[in-house]
Amino acid sequence: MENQNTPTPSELKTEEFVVNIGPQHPATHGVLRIEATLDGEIVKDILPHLGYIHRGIEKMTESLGYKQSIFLTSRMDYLSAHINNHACSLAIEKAAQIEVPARAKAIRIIMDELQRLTSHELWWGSCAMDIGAVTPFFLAFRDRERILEIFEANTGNRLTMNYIVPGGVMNDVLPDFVPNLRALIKSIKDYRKEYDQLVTGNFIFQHRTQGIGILTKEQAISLGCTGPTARASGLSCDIRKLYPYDGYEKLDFEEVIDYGCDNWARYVVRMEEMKQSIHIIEQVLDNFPTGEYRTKLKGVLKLPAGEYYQRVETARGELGVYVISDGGAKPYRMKFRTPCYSNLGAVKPISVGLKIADLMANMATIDLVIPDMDR
Amino acid sequence: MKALYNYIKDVAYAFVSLAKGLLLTLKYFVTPWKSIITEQYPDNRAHPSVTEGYAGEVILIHDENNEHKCTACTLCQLACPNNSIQIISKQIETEDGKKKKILDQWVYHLDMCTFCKQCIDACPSDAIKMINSYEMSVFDRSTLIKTLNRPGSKLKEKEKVTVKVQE
Amino acid sequence: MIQFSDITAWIHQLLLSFMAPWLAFGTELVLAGVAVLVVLLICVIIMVYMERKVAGHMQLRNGPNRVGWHGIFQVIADVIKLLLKESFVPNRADKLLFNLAPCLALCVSLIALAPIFWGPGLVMWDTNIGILFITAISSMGVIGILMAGWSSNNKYSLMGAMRSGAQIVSYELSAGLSIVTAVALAGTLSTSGIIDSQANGWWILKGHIPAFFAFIIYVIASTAECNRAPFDLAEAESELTAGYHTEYSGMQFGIFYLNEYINMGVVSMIAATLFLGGWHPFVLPFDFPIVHAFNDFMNLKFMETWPVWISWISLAWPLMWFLGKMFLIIFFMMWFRWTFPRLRIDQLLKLEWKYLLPLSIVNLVFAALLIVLGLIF
Amino acid sequence: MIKEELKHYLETNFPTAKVEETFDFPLLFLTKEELIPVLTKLKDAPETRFNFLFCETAIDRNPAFEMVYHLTSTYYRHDMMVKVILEDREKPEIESVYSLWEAADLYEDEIYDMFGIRFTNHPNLRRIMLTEDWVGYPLRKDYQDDRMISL
Repeated sequence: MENQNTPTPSELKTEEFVVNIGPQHPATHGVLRIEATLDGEIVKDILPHLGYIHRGIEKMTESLGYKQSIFLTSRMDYLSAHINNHACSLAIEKAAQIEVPARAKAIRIIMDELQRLTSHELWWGSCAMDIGAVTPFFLAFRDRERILEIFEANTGNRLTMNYIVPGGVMNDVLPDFVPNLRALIKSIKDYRKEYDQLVTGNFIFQHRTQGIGILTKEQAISLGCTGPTARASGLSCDIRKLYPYDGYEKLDFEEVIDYGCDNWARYVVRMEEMKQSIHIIEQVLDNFPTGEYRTKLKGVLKLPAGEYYQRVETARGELGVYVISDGGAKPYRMKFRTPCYSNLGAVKPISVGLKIADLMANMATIDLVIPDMDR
Repeated sequence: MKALYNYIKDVAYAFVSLAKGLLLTLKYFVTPWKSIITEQYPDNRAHPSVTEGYAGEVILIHDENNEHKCTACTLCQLACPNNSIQIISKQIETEDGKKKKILDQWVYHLDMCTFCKQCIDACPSDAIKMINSYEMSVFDRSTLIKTLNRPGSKLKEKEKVTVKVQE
Repeated sequence: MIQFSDITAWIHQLLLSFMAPWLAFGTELVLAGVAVLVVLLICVIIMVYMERKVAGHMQLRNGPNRVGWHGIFQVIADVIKLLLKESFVPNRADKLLFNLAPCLALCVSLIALAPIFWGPGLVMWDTNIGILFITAISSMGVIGILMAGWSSNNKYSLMGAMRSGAQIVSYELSAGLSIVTAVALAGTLSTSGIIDSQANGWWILKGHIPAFFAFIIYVIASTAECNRAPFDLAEAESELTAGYHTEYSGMQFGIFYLNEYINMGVVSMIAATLFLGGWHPFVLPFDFPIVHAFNDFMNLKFMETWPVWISWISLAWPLMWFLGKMFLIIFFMMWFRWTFPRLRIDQLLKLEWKYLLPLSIVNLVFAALLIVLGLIF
Repeated sequence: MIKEELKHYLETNFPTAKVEETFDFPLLFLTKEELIPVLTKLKDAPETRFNFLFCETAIDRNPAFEMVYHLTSTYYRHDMMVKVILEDREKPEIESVYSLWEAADLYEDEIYDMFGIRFTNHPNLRRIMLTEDWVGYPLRKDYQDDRMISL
């Protein structure tokens, strides 16, 4: 289209062609289909197609009770299952005016931050894999496995926990939880040095990410981006700071903001966030409260009629749970405002005009989780 | 001159940064006994690394007298989000002529279970718990529908209750 | 001491005793081809096993460990699997080209083996333009890849093939220039001449800085020519699923796989021939009595007085050195593959045209200066 | 502005619109026609600057639909909700807010897919989750599907 001014022989004219990237493609990490219009190597236009893993979670909540709906939320963003459970529980607690014991709050924060660590570690591995290095993926899984073992021992499951429930947490943590976690944090700090050695400092990796995939602050605001994606564009949007919940206001941590706007900035923000998560966990562990871990609730929970909106910061951004109650035992409607769905919108503006390899790098640093979009 | 300096600096930095990564992978390569973390799954069955708290399957707790604590109150059935529990109860007559509802079959659909532990949470008499079994693959889906109460098992009498009745 | 040439001469005599000369010549060709192919296939099996073990250990895994002791029969199991699978031709693909492509790619990399010395006198075709022949033939390998990409009727394959074309054509230059550096140092194009010139020390040791740089540039460029990570843009798993062989299955895919490893073997053999002294054992290019003693020991001089039947062992010595060097370079390539991220296509070409090519030209000029000034041994 | 201030601001500046409040946010009821002008004003006014649309959804209050817009400001970090009631159940239609926030592109695709609300001036309205030939709109309360299993 743009080349119309420059006279080229008709037989040398290139033709754009459409490639369907996905639904089964190594770089989409799930079942996302991206209809990419390419001019040779250069991406001209992309159009995402969703729904390959649409399960109708919002519809399902309408036929389940409030307590039962929570297990569904772990299936949205399966890499932030604890945080999703937390969001749903907070919304229900807010509506039903339930007080949560201090110990439960501490456990929730620790689990949230551990979950953020696992998520960022997995992202680190898969991001490096999308850029072409396979070995980091295994390093990431090694470290993630240590945290998953803590989840497994304390909550019973590894991926979809359903551990944080209205009123507190499902069951108390094991007696050796605190010493185990301290040992884990020590080894995670050692692991982080290897991350820098293998990927962060790598010349090729830096050149693949720096200056690629520019998402300006204005675009981030207009597209509704949240989480590390938006924070790498200089937009302050950490829900833990802006609308603190469950005792985040008492903790000392920094909101990681980078003004680089590119893939490298998104990478740096996530790496820094891991550091902050470790810092938060250490603080909570230093004065880990004793006492009750749960407020006992009635078997069937009923919320007063009204509309409640609760947001939390998942590993990918802002998760909003919008509960509309008509006073009955089942929600009238539950809307999950998931971070990946709005972040997906950023893929097109930052990828058009770049190479197809950069499209993969962009999708990797935005950190898309497909079930979170489809719900 | 500046450009040449930068050019050489770039090349040198590239080599150093790449060498760092190479050293790390070489370290893993030459010390496999330290670095390998994979589990040899079917070989290490005798010492599985699954933790005690892993929620793998629901069981109905039976004691040595083949007695369980389930009163067939169906609270777990109500708590289950996806209908994987089915409590079939029956009416019997006790010795003193009272009619009583007791458990006939505690049917557990393992194929539908999402291991959310809400049934354990809902149970008022701690009759069920989750165990850390993890080898559940079968060839026939219907074998995943289990009856958890053992044949001939009966409700464990609560001692306090019996004392009260005697008074 | 027994030489390989003695054995070949003996076989020649044996065949001539009951055959016409032309028939004997033909039989010798077939025998040589079969021998090289068998040795090569064994090498490839070792390479594939090695790659999987190297990858496994670098990635904190065990690698194959189920079939046989430490999984040594895994490759054979894989080959059997590939042989048993259906070779599927996609609908509306160009059937002729689709089936021809793997064969062509394989033939090209096999022909390039002809002038390579495996040991003293152990060569199929000792020609005076050996290196030129190899360079000419190995650049034809891209035709097979382009053919595969074009005929698959798949956009991923086509893109992979096009990338591969751009990549191989550019990296031929710096690979060629670093070969020229070695040729200039040796003063001959024939492989036997180059190897003989290293009898008193490998070029990488006595060729000063230019030879060392030429070696590094050659390894980088040949990694790119083999489409190995970090330059595996033609396959680029996370971008193009499997690149030019996306549509291939069964043994046709197996041939591409085999071809990749034979290519790796060929380029490492060339690197070993040019810079690491071919089949020559490690000798030091210095003029001291102790160094002479060491060099004589490495050249198995002490075996000369031994009875002939023991000196049969000495035949394996140069072969061992040659294969050892080859596998060392292959290990380097695997090491790179499992450590580095992939480059983007424009970075790949930038690396070649802005860094490697100027460096190799400067390097060549430097080498020429050294030779003119007579500063080499 | 905190919630009460914002509510007061809305009441004084938009006297024709109904202002309520939910548990969390002040809530402004608008009609279809006022939607774009009022939202533009809210977005640009220096006191409010609601420049971030963080959630857009619909609720099926059988028979009417409610369009819900959650707005926040990255300058002041105050939030509000805007609701528009669509009475027409057969052909619900509303102006797209894509001209104000690009995020609406995906949000409105989903609402169209799940509720069947058409958005005018939307750049690419399509059934993003379900197939093009899907019958019915699943999140409507009267949606019927034989394959649905009641739990």
